[in-house]
Amino acid sequence: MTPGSALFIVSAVLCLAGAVTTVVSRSPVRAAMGLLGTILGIALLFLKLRAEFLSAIQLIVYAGAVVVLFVFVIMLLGTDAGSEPESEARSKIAPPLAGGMFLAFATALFGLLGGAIKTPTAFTVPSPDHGTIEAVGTEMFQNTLVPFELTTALLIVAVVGAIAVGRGRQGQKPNQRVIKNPQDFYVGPVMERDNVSQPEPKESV
Amino acid sequence: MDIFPTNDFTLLAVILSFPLIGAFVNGVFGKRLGKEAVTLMALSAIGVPFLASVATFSKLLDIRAVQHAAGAGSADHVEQGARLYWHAWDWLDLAWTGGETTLSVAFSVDGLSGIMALVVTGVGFLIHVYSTSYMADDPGYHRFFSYLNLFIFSMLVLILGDSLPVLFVGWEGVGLCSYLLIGFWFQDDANAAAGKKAFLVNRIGDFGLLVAMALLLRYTGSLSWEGIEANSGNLPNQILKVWQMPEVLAFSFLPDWLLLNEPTIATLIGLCLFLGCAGKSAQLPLYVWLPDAMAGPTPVSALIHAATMVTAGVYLVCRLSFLFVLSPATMFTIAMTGALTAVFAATIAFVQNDIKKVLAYSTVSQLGYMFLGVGVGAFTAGFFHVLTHAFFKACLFLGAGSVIHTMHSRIHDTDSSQDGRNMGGLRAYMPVTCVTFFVSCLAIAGVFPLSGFFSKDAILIGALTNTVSSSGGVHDAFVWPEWAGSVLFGMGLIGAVMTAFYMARLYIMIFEGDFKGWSIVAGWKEPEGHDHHDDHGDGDEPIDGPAPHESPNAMTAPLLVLAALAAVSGLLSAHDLGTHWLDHWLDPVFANALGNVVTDAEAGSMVPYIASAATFAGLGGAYFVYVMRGGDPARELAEKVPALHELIYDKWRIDELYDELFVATLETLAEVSIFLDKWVVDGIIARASAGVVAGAGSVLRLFQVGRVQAYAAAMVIGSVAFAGFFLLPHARVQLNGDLSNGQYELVASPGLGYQYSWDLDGDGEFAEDDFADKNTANIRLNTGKTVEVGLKVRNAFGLIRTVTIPLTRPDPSADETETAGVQGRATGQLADIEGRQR
Amino acid sequence: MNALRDAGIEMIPYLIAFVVGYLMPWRKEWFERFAVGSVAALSVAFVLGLWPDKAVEVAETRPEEWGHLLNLIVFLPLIAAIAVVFLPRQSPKLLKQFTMVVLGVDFLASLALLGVPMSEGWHFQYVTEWVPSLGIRYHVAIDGISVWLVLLSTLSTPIALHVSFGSIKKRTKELCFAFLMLHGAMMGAFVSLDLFLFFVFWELMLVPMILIIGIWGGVEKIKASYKFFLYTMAGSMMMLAAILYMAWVFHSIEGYWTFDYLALKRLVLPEDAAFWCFAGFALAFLIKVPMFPFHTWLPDAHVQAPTGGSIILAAVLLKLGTYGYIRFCMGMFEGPAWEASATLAGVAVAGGIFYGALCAWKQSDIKRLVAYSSVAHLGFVMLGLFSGTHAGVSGAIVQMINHGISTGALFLLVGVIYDRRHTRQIADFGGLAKVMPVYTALFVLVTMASVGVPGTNGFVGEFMVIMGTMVSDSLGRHATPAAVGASFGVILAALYMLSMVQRVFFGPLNNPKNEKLTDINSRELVAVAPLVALIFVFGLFPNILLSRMNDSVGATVRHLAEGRIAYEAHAGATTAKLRPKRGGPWEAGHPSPPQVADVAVALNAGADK
Amino acid sequence: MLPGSVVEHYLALSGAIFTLGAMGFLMRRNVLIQLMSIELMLNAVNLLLVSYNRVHAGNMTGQVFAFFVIAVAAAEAAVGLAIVLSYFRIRGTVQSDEADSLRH
Repeated sequence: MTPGSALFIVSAVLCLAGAVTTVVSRSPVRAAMGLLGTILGIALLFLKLRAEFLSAIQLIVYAGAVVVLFVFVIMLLGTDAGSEPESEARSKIAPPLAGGMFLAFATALFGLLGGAIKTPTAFTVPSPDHGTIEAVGTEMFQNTLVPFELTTALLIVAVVGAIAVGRGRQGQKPNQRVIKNPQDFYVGPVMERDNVSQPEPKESV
Repeated sequence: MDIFPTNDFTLLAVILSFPLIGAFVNGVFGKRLGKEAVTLMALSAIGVPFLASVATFSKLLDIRAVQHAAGAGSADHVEQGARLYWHAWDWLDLAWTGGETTLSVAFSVDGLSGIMALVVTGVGFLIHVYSTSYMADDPGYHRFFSYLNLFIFSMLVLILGDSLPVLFVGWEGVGLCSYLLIGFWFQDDANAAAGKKAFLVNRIGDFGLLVAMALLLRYTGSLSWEGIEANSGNLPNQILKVWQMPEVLAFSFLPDWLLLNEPTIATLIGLCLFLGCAGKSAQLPLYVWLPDAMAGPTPVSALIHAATMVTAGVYLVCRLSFLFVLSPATMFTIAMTGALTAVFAATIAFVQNDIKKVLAYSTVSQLGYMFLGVGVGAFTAGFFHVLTHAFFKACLFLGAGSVIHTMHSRIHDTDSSQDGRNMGGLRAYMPVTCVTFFVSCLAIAGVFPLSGFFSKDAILIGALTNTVSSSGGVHDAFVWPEWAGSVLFGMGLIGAVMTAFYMARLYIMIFEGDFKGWSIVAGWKEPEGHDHHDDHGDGDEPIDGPAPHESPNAMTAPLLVLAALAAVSGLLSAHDLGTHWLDHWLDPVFANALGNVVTDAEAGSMVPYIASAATFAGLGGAYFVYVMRGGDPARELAEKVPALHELIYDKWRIDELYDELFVATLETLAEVSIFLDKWVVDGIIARASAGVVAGAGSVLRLFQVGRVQAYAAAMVIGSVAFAGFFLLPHARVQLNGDLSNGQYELVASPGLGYQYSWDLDGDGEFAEDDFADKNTANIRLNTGKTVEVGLKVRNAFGLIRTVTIPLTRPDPSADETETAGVQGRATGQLADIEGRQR
Repeated sequence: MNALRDAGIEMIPYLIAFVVGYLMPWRKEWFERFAVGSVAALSVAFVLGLWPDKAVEVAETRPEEWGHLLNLIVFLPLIAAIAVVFLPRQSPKLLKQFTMVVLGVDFLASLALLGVPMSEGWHFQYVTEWVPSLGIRYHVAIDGISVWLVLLSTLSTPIALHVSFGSIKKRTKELCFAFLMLHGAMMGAFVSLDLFLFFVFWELMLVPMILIIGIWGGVEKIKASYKFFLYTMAGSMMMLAAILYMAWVFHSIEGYWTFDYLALKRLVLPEDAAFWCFAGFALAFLIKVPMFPFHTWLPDAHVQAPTGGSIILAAVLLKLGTYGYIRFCMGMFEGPAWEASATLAGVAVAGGIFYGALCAWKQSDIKRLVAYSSVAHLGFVMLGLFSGTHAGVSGAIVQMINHGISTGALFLLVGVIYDRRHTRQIADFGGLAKVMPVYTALFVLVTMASVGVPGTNGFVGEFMVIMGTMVSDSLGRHATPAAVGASFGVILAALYMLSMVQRVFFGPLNNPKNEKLTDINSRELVAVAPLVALIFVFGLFPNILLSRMNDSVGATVRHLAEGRIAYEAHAGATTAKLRPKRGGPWEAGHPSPPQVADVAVALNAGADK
Repeated sequence: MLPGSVVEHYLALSGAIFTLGAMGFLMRRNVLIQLMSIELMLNAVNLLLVSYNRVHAGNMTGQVFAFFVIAVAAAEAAVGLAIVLSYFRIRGTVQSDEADSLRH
């Protein structure tokens, strides 16, 4: 049992546990912590796989930003936001059915593929700076510069989009009547159950 | 210097253009020009063409005189008659694989149309003069004269046209004008309906003419008179094979001529043309529009429905006489229809009280006589009756018009002002109208010296003696029945008696006895004591409405002229008095028509005396019934058999029959087609397809449940299926090579990272681990041997599928058909073998 | 020096565009005008850049004919339609005048077409490459048949627009845009000789018609415009398939791509392929005509369309179906056309003339009645085409033009009373003659033309069709019954028209609302006058029409007969054959195989390797 | 061979994580949890990318690609959460079942 394989086992367990808690837990906060666990586990694995830069990025971006964002939003909406609505007899069988089928497929697929692998492929000995920031940097700025620039554009668009969507309608001119009822934002065809104040649009002859 | 050369006779342009200009000016500027200008325009528009027609006629006379002088020597010389042409412009040209002909707007006048032009413009002019005062106080004065001028123009186009299409232009033009004139007082729905009815029935006739023109174009290649005459020679020999009459339907029991199972083209064309003539000249099947046409003003009835338009049919038959005689069947049909119409219309005229209706039915009956005449081949006699009828019938109508005019001033209701029962004793009040009416009555009855006698006798002689023989028509099975002569003559005689009777009745009803018109004025009180009859002059005037008075000169002058013409015109061709001018005049027109007509002269010698006897019998009878017995026998007969009287009074209820038979079927057809259109045609193509699309749409809508996860699940299932297809190996083998030498080649379908191992000798075990990349294998089989070829396929993921392909080589020693069958099945099987899974 | 001059000339279109943009009245500050001007200049530059400059003058245009006349006639309205969009919406008067001026210029240009005697061969032919790799060419030309249809539409569009300006007050800009685009598309369809180009114009024509029916129509306008669109679209899909198949067959034989009519005309397809291609084309055109089973869109479209729309729909759009049949069905599929003519003639007589007349008789709505009468009249036209004789075909073309004039005038007059009473039900009228004498006179006159009284134009067409049908040999023994049936249609025509006239005009005036109706005003009179005049001119002097279309109809009939013989000779084969080139005037403008040099990148070059 | 020394182990691990993520997305109705399970799936893919880059160590494309995946995931998370925020403002809940008004 070399320290490397021990590291692998620990991080694998960490990842799986995190994943399971994310999927199963009732409260979203605990799910977020599960996700954090998985991310840390993968960061560890990155280290084992000689991808320091990536594990750093993983920690900074994923652990630092994305999970924090999730927790922030959960707190904003209130931890009970996702509670099951009272009596909604939403067809109970659709999601579990889908999940079950997917599980069946996944096991069949991996079993099938696993069985087919006769000879495990070992790792090759990498060059010394494999995975370091210099190597990733040179690769990124030489061969894959265009995707890099496109990613920057993507990020800007995402930021602007997030702000626009997140801010909602407050951006109206000051004399705009303050919207007491959130339903008013929504001008599209309204479901019966949401039809609180919207008069039924007159059917044009 | 001949300013009007024969082949470019521009005088015709003058004759034609004046009425057209008159119609246009009156129609468009009439209201602004005022009554006097309209009258001047209208009269000149007809007067000038009349003078031009007279000039044309004189030129024709000169040419005939020259020909006569030139040919005086030889006895058998037949003058070929004069014909003056005027070619206006090329109208259109028809070309087809069979030939090419140019239809030009060309006019020509010869003996026949010369006389017709004279009649049309002459009588037309008189009627125009008459209507200036008859329609004096009508608001639509200018509109009336515009239509009347347009009518004269169309009539002139009809008779002066040099080809059938130009005649057709005039033909429908007069139909249009009669529609406008009958429906002149359009405020009253009945008049408009009468106009429409006239136009539609005429249109049915025009349908016949159109078909005849089409047939003529196809079988003679031309539509002008000369063209048709030139190559109408072999018409009787051609048969129209549209559909073979199946034997079982051949009604063999019917006489051949009735069945017309082999109609020659000549008969077909003749019958179609006659359908046109029947429509226009109100013969039996299509006469229903003429009595209703009395809804128009009386001068219209006089001009159109007595003198000119209705005779167009007879003119056409005379013009194409050479075509009609080619088919005795057609001639017989014309003669029989004419005779039947004469008798039938006369019966209805017996009981009518409205004097215009009586005259209308008498016109129909007289037209029947004309068609009887031309039907039996006596074309000159028929045309002569057209002439004389134009005069006395116009005079009768105008006389009736002046009577109605005065009655109208007494009571402003059109129906009662035309009802004969309100009249009587007008002889005292309207002497001129009475005399002219009397002369015309005698003329139409056929009293000796007057024109009616001569023209009707000529027809009766013709009916008795003429037979039309089919000159060499191979296929025309019809032979002129020998009983035809006596039957036609008999019907003609009965018609003559009836005509004399009802005309006398009409005269007596209007002019004899005492005036029954006092009481019709509302609020009139019978002046007590004295008898009106004898103190009409000096007694106190009846309380309301002016006493009947003689019509103004503008109305009586034409009456006198027409009455004189009616009396004198008989001399044109009075055989008994030895004058045969009209026959010689028209000989060239009917020259080659009379070839087919056989007349045995001496049988007709007694006819004039029999005819006069018939006439006097009719007149005496009427005098006896209505004057000596004051109309009692008629009333008793009416009470004795009221149903028959009612039936005849309702005009044998023919109109109702047509409504029931034709109009009703058309209406149901229209209803059905509208329903069909809305629900079946539209239903299938538009509504059904829309329904299908909507239905499919609503089915697919069920799948959109709206929840993200449901869609995600569907996506997962889809990807699973997709992945499955790609991951699992497939083994499909294509086998080609030809069966004869047993050399086959098996080709397995390629795939992603596929490797194959074959077991060619069918013993079941495969070369264990040599999964080579080669996917083809060759195998040799000798005859009749079968082998199970095995194949293992391994894909990239190492999954293996085994397939066995049964191969059999047919044994050629089996019989031929079997091999062919097998061959077919084998190659089919060869092409795509889906092996059985082991 | 002349380089500078050339550059100057080169700059002219941009300068004009800039000036027009600059002078646009609706912007006050100068820099806004400058901006609009530069945008206009740029757009012109863009369009010119797009324009294929290599004018491959394949056919030697005749010296006396100006090559670009047809381009002017086709593209002036289209460009004007785009220009109208830039004009200010607030001043309808400017829009109206601009549109009428453009249509007037277009009419004058089309009059110039008459300057040249339409002798054998194509006239005013203009050919340029459009999509060289696919062999699609911008090939426009005109001959005796299409010259009159072009003139008919350049005459009726301004009249229709003039009338609709009187009655339609809202959305004038869209109205002008729709009519100009419709006019341009129709012109294009009539003159294009490249099947692809024809298809483009054929589809382009639908869009403005949908707008016209959809925006200014009656109550159920949307449903009617859908129905109209779907019917024509379904048909043209079949046609597109047939076009593509034939182009592919031609390519497989000759090796190069072309969609040119003259080239595809030489194709002799095997029996079943020929039948199906013919069926595809025929379906598209028979729906448009409309022929019996596919006619139900016409009454709905007419009833819901505004007056102007109805006039154009009746006068020109229906003629595209019949023109298409002459040009493409009888032009390219002589064999199947010959064989199918007997059955189709039966459908034309029974389904068109009888059925149309019977349906028309009991209609309660005037426009629906006149729509069914169009079905009947076009039954005559199709019968003339199926007869396949010179007389029949020229009669059909004359009937097409006359139907356009008389039915256009009828719809115009119906529009007159619709604008006053806003109802089309016959029962609402009665005794109008007393109140509107001039209008009644005009209506009766046009009715006579529609019914086909000799002396008016209606008669000439029907007469020639009946004569042509009787002497036709493609109809064989069905010729006589078809001719008799057609002549019987003459009676039914009188029946339904006169009964309508009597119910509307004659009889007592009992409806109080009709008493105050004003007679026809000057605007409407100006619109209807040319049509009424033409009714008599073409009625008395049809040779004006016939003399010009003689050669092309003769050629069509001759080619029909030759094509049939070639088709029957080729009957047994399973692969297509290409007839040798005839040469002569009718083949001028035939596409030549592209030189290898300029098609290096061509699709087929690659495909062939 | 030791655990972690052969790429197939990483393959199995990332497969498991991916499956869990997918099941989470399909089964849970809370939108936030669904977003988190998407992140799980993305992480699993990243792991696989990096591990196979270790197998073919010639160039760094695997890791660079993983980097881009992270960037995209971050953007996606941001926008996703913004949408969840406004969705909550309208619906008052983050149940993904509520958002089915685009059904008909």
